[in-house]
Amino acid sequence: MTSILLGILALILAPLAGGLIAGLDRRVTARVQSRFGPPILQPFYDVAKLFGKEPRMGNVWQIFCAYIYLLGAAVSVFLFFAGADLLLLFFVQAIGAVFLVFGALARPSPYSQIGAQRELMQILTYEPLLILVFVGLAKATGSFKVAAIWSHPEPLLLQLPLLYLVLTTALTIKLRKSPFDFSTSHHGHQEIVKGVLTEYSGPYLGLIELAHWYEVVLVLGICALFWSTSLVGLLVLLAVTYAAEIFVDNTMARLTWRWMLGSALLAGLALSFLNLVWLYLA
Amino acid sequence: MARTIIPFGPQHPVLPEPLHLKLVLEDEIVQEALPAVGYVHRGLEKLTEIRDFNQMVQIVERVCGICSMIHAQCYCQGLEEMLGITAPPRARYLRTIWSELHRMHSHLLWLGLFADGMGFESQFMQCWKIRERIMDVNEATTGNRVIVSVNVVGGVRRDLNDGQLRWIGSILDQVEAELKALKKPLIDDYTVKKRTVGKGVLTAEQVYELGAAGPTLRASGVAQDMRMTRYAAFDELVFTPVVETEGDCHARLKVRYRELLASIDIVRAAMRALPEGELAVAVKDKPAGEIVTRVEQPRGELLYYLKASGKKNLDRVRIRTPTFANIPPLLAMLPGVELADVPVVVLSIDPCISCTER
Amino acid sequence: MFFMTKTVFSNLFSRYATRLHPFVVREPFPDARGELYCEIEKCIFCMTCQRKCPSQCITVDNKAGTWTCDPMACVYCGVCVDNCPVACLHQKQTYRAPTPERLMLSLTGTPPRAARLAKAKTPEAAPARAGEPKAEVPPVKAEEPKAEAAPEKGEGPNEEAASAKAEEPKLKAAPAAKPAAKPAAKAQAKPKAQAASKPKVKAKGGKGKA
Amino acid sequence: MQNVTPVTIAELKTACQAAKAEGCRLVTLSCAELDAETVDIIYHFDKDLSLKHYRLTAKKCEPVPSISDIYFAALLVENEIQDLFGLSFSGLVVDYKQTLYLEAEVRKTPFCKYSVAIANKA
Repeated sequence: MTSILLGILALILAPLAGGLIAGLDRRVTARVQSRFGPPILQPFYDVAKLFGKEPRMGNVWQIFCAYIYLLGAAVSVFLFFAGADLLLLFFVQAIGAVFLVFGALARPSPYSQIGAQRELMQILTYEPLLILVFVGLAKATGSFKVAAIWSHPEPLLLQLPLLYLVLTTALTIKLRKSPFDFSTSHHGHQEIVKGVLTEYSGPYLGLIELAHWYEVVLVLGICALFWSTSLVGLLVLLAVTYAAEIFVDNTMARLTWRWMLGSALLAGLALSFLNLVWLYLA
Repeated sequence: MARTIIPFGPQHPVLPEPLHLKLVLEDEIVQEALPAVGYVHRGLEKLTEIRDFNQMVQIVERVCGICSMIHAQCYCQGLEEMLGITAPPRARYLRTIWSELHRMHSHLLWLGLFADGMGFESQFMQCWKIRERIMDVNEATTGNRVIVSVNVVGGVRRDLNDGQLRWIGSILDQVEAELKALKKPLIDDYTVKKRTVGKGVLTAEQVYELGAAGPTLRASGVAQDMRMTRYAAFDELVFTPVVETEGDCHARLKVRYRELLASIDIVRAAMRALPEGELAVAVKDKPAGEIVTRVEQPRGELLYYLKASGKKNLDRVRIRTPTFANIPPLLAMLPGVELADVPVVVLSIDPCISCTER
Repeated sequence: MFFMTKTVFSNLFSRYATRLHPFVVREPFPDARGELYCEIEKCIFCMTCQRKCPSQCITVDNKAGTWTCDPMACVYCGVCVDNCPVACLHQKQTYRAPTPERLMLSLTGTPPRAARLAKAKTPEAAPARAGEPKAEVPPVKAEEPKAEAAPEKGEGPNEEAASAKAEEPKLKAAPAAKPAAKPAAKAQAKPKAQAASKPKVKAKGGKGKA
Repeated sequence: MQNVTPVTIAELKTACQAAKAEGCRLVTLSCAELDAETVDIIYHFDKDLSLKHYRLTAKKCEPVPSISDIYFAALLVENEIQDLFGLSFSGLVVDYKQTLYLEAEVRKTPFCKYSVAIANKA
């Protein structure tokens, strides 16, 4: 019962946390570029403004996809905080991700189409990495249950350092930060403008932004599993991880999806196998 | 992936200006590119019919918002030749100083836009931060930031005093230090190299035949710089063109980066050798005749063809801007390039569409 | 791959390169070419500025004695300032504040010829109208001190009001409230007042690629 | 302006081919209206930083042979002259049919004092 309550609480708090993180992200990014940047609450203002706009959409399918994407992200957050199975969570978030691609494919716009294809490449890259991370977690703790992993007596980071690295790479791809901002990027200065999001506007774009906040919370939650023993350790780990994301975002140019499939995926797979082999031997 | 046609521009966030490219893609590889211009044609050449030849100085400055000074310099230089007068030595040196400052701020602007074109936002800010120092020099010494309006037919309108010269010197030292710090993260960076090396390659023969100008030409190993024609103060200053041989986007990046450092040296040399004397000579006659005059703009060779018949208004002002010459090479670069690299390749010629259409 | 690291960290701990513009304004450079203004009492209505202006933003009517500038068309080149034979044209160091509507800078002075004629006829009555901003025909004109109403002076308050307040839509109300009694003092204090009434906002020049 | 050689329409292409064989770079073409019937087209070539020019005095109504098959770079400027002066170039590699700068419905040639109606615009 408490686990379900916890999940419901997370459902309500996750967007707030996600929005705040997005706001902080923008501030720190600006600082690193020696700009002032927007107020920390700017993401909330933006989304509020999007919801205030007149809904205009190309077709119903696109709207449906936006809702499913949000649902997928929200349900996976709920499952995570309710302590459910990692594998179940994995498939639920995959459904959401795939529906984002469907939504983009539902319009004939070439930007949206190319964005969708690139998003598929990104899913193809991070999903295997994610599942390997989950396998590693299960191997180290003996269970796929989030609740069980959470109550593991010692920090998992010590056993799974390489897998954590892989997870953060997957996280960068999932969050579409430079150098992996192919399918859509946080600023529109990109050859396909906003890729998967080009054809979304108004409240539906707001829904997608909301879903994105849920996703941020989810990935940070998964990261938190690696240091679940103390609150301080957990917070430090998350702060360092997110700061590293911002840092990488600001020190690299955007690369191409061919590079991602060639180098990033291979490196990720290699690191995961190394860590898994080490787990089996240890 | 199927064959897709991507409309690239005229309103595209990567492009600072309205250029339309119809890209035929196959599997995200460009097969064919067709340009369309004409979105910012202002007919500035035509204005010569209603503005006299002195007023045209301010009009040709507005051909390009980045290298305005150099347009006016070229125009004045041509008219002076036609009128049979020469600008005083001090004026020629001052023109050189300001035009090199313009080249620097233009190149820094381009470095920023280029970084932005490949999704390197923090580098964009970094370049523009440095550029702002040059803009301050412009504003403090000429009165305006971009369209500085210091040229008149016969000389210049503003002077630099010793205090200003010293101040410019100190700013240049700062800029030089910051530029040197920029080399590693911008030129030698892994991701930047990944995005630029081997992209949009043209050989020396190809670019020459396609009539390219400026850094696009020099990045392929052709040592052609109009400053070698010794206009303004270049007859007395030492000048060697910056040349790279690879012919790809990275080479164009390197050429512009090294030209920045070269410009600092030119400004310093010109400030050291700045002769005393008049700022301008009086113009008494009306121009008559035909003149072709060329200078080196940040983007390459700029050509003015002026025709006059002893009236207050010129008969014809024809402006060939460097981007105009660089569009055919761009069309040759694009086929075979990945869609993700299109912004990089397009920006590598430093397109100035307003210049192109005038 | 991480060459940018140094820059990123030094930015994190150094000053901002930007400023929060409308709230923080940089001091203008002393020679910056800003908004154009005209000391109309010195103007001799020779029309040189109108002829020289490349953007043709200045209209001078030497019969009616009006000098009009369209600030929206002005390109801040300063050619008119350089060419003015009596140096009555100046540029402030700052640009005009943005306004929601198109405002013309209209000044009325006394053209020398008209002044001479007036002096020859009735030295008292004619110049009285001088110097009133075009927009209004104020009833206070009779009060204007006749001694100071010589063509070169006497336009002080109105000119000052016109040039300093030109960006405000409520131009009409301003001169009426001015005490018309001390025009000479006003005219002298003018340059300072000009500097003091400088708009606190600093607009950036045309930037970006054009 | 030095180094100007007058050419006729018939000689134009061979002259350009010769210039190319010499290793000249085409800088650009300049067009100036002379009177109601004729325009001057000046072909500017550059070799080792020295310019040479060919002057072609063409009639507005007669098509001028395009040199864009010899120098691809002439493509844009020839299209520009078509737009602004109402001339027509025959054998352009890409012909914008006077829509490079102008809209399709425009029937005027903006840079001519003496305008010639455009009859065959696409």
